[in-house]
Amino acid sequence: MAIPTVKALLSVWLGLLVLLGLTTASAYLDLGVGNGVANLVIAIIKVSLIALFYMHLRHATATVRLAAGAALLFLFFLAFLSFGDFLTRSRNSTPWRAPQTTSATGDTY
Amino acid sequence: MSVPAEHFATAEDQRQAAELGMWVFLTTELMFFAPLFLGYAYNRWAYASAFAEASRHTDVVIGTVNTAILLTSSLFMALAVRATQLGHRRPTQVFLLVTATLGAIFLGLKGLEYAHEWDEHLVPWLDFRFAPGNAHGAALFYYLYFGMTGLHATHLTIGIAMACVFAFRLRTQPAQHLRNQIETGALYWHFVDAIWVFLYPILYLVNRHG
Amino acid sequence: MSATFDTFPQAASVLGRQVDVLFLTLLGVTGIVAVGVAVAIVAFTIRYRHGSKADRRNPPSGVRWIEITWTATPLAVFLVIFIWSSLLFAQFHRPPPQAMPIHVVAKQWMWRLEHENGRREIDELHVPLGQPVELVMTSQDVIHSFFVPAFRVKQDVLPGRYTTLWFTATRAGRFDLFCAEYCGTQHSTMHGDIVVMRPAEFSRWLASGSAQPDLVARGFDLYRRVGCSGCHEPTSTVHAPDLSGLFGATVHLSDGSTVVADESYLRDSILLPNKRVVAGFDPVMPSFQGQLDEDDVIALIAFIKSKRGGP
Amino acid sequence: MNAVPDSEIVPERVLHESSYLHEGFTLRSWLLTRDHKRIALLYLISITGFFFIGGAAATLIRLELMTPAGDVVDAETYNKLFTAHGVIMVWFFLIPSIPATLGNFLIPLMIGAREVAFPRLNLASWYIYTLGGIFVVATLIAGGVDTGWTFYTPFSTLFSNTNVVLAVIGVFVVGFSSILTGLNFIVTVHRLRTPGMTWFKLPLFVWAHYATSLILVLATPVLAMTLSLVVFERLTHIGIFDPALGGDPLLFQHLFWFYSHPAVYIMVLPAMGVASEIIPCFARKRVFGYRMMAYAIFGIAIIGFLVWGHHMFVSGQSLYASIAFSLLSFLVAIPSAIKVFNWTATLYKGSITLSAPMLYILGFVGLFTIGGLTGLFLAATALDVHLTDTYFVVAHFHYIMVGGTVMAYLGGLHFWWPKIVGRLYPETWARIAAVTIFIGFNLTFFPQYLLGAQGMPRRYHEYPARFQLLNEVSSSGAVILGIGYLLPLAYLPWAMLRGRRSSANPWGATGLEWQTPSPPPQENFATTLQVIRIPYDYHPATESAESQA
Repeated sequence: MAIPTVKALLSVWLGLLVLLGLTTASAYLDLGVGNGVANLVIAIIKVSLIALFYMHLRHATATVRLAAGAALLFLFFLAFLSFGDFLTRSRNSTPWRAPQTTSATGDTY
Repeated sequence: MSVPAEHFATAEDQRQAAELGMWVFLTTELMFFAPLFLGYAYNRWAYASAFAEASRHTDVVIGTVNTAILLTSSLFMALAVRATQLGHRRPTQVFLLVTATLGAIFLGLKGLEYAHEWDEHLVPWLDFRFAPGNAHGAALFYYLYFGMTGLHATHLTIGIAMACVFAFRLRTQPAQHLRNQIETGALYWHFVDAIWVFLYPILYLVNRHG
Repeated sequence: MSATFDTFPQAASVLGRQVDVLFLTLLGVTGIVAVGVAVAIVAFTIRYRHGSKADRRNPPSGVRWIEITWTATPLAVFLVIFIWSSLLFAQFHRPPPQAMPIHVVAKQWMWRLEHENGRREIDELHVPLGQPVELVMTSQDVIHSFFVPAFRVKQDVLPGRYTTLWFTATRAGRFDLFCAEYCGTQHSTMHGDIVVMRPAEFSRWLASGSAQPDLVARGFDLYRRVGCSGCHEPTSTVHAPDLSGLFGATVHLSDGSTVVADESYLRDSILLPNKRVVAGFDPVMPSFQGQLDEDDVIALIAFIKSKRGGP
Repeated sequence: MNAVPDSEIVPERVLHESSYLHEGFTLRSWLLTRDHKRIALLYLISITGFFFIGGAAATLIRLELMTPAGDVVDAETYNKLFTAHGVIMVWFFLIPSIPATLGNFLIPLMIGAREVAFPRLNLASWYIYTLGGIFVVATLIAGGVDTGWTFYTPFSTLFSNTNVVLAVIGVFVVGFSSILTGLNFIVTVHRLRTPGMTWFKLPLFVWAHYATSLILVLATPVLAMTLSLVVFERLTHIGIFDPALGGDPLLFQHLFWFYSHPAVYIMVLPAMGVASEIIPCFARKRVFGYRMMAYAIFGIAIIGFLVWGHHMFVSGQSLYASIAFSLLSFLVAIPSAIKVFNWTATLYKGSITLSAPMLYILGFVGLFTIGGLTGLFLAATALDVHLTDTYFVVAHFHYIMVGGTVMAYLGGLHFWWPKIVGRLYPETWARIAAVTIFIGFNLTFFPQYLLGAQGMPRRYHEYPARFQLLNEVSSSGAVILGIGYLLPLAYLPWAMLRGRRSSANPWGATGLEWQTPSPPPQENFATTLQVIRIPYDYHPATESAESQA
């Protein structure tokens, strides 16, 4: 397997530190929802750098890459479906049902 | 190359088995953290303002320095793997020890941080005090904070011990004998680092500008 | 053993009858499949028993069109059942607006039920025949589940939150009420009766009994006594949201999202006020957790519901 | 998938003496073994022990339910009994049952390997299992636990006064044994297949175990952490599942079922693997639709991760989530249906012998079919509202896990018993046992469907009198079922000592495991095998003709 050069390893490290600086700095700007998104995106880039270069995923076999990706996929399933519950819980009505006859005091549901 | 265990045809087969085995193990490790991440996401959604305020009480300086330290330790771990692959025994040993030392410094700073949080009554189950309106949410934040960082610190401790054992064994064994172990051990180390890369923004940077 | 033995007792609610139609349909479909598989296995086992003279030339080891058929057919049938079931299930979640509200507080190991006029019951619930009834339920301790087999309804009752359930009874009589979610030592004794009465009879029953202030009156009393009125009255100097016409309205929150002010929202606002703060207001309201029990919260909500807005 | 080994026929006696059973007779040689075959036997002994502890609890439960009043044991004891039954049967019997015994023994043999990838981890996994078992036994000795095997919060965290922490630690620990087993199988199947053993020449047993292993490594850690949080919450009285603090008990349920629904497939996929070996062998015919069968296994494993919410239709989960989970639950039924149809089609134009393993497996197919079809009722939201948390659910999952998994497990044990111990089991007794278990099982659990449809809730210590007749039928059936289970416990060990010697391949089966002597030598195969034939290369027409000639 390919042995990485010291230069490559050092550049990745520098990149990681720059990204760390970026994520910290961005936190002090008010970007609204953008703060969370920026944090997450930068974290994903950092982890990708670590995985690809330090963990040699760049040169790994397909099986190993699959193993690395599997957990992310199932983590996504877990988060996606449980938030599917959390985020829709307060909505009781279904759009495809014909509206009930509303009472005089107004439809509260 | 070391002699493969008898049920492997070649040493390369064994190396690949070890690599795949470690990746599968890391998969389980990530799933192990999953309930904490999901619990965090759920409560951050439910208690947005409390999480923002609680996060401002964390020590962002130590947190940031610690992140840099861990990223640097990963660099040295990667250098150690490279040295092993080249068969350089002494450099491997040195890089491993630097890695372990950086890990230990991280733990030391983390301990200092915990002490501050103790002083500020931020430990949820021991005399927790917080601005009344957000106390519930903040308690949950710190509950998850201690859970996640504590679990991470446990993993890091194991990693440090592992790096030290490798360095110790290198006194008597050539680097190539330990190559599989160091390579897979390094995967573990980088994984622990990667977990922190996610913990850092979600614990320290929720709402710094507010 | 009791005198009657019914394999599948008749449903006694409007939706329950629709559930039974679906149940029996699915029973028919799955029965055909089960019998089909069983007959095929027995027939093949006899015909192709070792040593029999059956024709075994060209044994198939996979036939594309057969495999596609027995994949696609169940898929189609399942989709029909799924859509049918989901439409029915959606009705379980949509009580008619004129439904009569009843409040339920579950605790280890009893059911406490309270009618809108303040009449309370324990382990027994009287409801009128043919009129939709909506239960707003919460638990004081662990998770329970309100289960009336005859109505084909069941809904878990959670601590810290309201869940709702509705039905329209179609037969007068007494029906079992079970707790269906394991809730501790005496779980199996946490049962009660649902008594379905003719409407006139029910009205008489409801009006009788020891006179108690109704929920709204109790809520109003609490509203003044625990100090809500100090801030929420329009004349107050404290900047707090007006409660008139709040119930059922869409509320804009400080984090930019919106929420419909239903029972759960009001409950959270009383007990965990900083969880969802209304836009334009400071998070200054203290939590009333510990000061109010579930009955008090129910009464307060009933009062807020009664404060309709408008001219 | 037949191989051409250098030495197909070796004098039986010679090999017997060099089998894995003869590599040392001391306790130490067993407790420190790294041989996957010996570890399989260690597991076999342990899980059999737990099966009978769990069975004893079930016996007492059925005894209590003979009468409507709670007269045999008190309510708290009853609750502890069904909790012990659930915890032990799920985590200490069903999950490890087929994978840790038959899987451990056979996977290396079936792919022509000498060992699993990590033999030491394999042994460690048995020790971890044992450690978890000690915690659970300690829980029982300390007085038991009464939360139900589901450990629902906030009952488990704040209200139960029993040994929740001890029990949860036991389950937490045993989870790691599952994880290590799964990890080992994944790497073994990837890296240790013998030359020529391509993915589509693998026996379906191996496919099933590979898919099972994926579930083990992906789902088990989630349970481990979730249960840790329960313990932490119980000890510190703060946490994310506690509604008093604004936490959410449904968060616990999501996390719990994210593991525990796929766990059902951990139990049943290996059973499907066993069926897919035995049916072709005793029908002397290639399995129908081999590729479809392999894909179906994977379909079940992956879609099985997306359906957990069907346990929560009445829990307060949102309407939208429930409907999505309902659809996904219907979809996961499709690959299961395909498997049942394919097994049935495998019989067509076969040459069928009803030996004991085949009887068990035909029983498996029947019971699994009923269990699967009744699952559709529970996937349908509107029906689930009435049926969930009643005996209908109890009957449904017992048809899958006991009617399915245990039948297949026993079928597999009989089928491979000659390979494992080198001797044949007594055929007549085995057939009697298979029929007894089938009858006893149906008598026990079919009435429970009716009870559930009538609305009898589960986990009830006492119940209204109108449910008594069906409960009596169920309890009587349990007696027959219990006798049925005791029979193999008697004759299989007997066969180990006194049974007729078995040849290397008593069934004329095609798998690689039959290409080595019975019992196999420690290194499994004398030479490296080269696989050239297709899997399940049976020929019903010629074989049936031969027998007539």
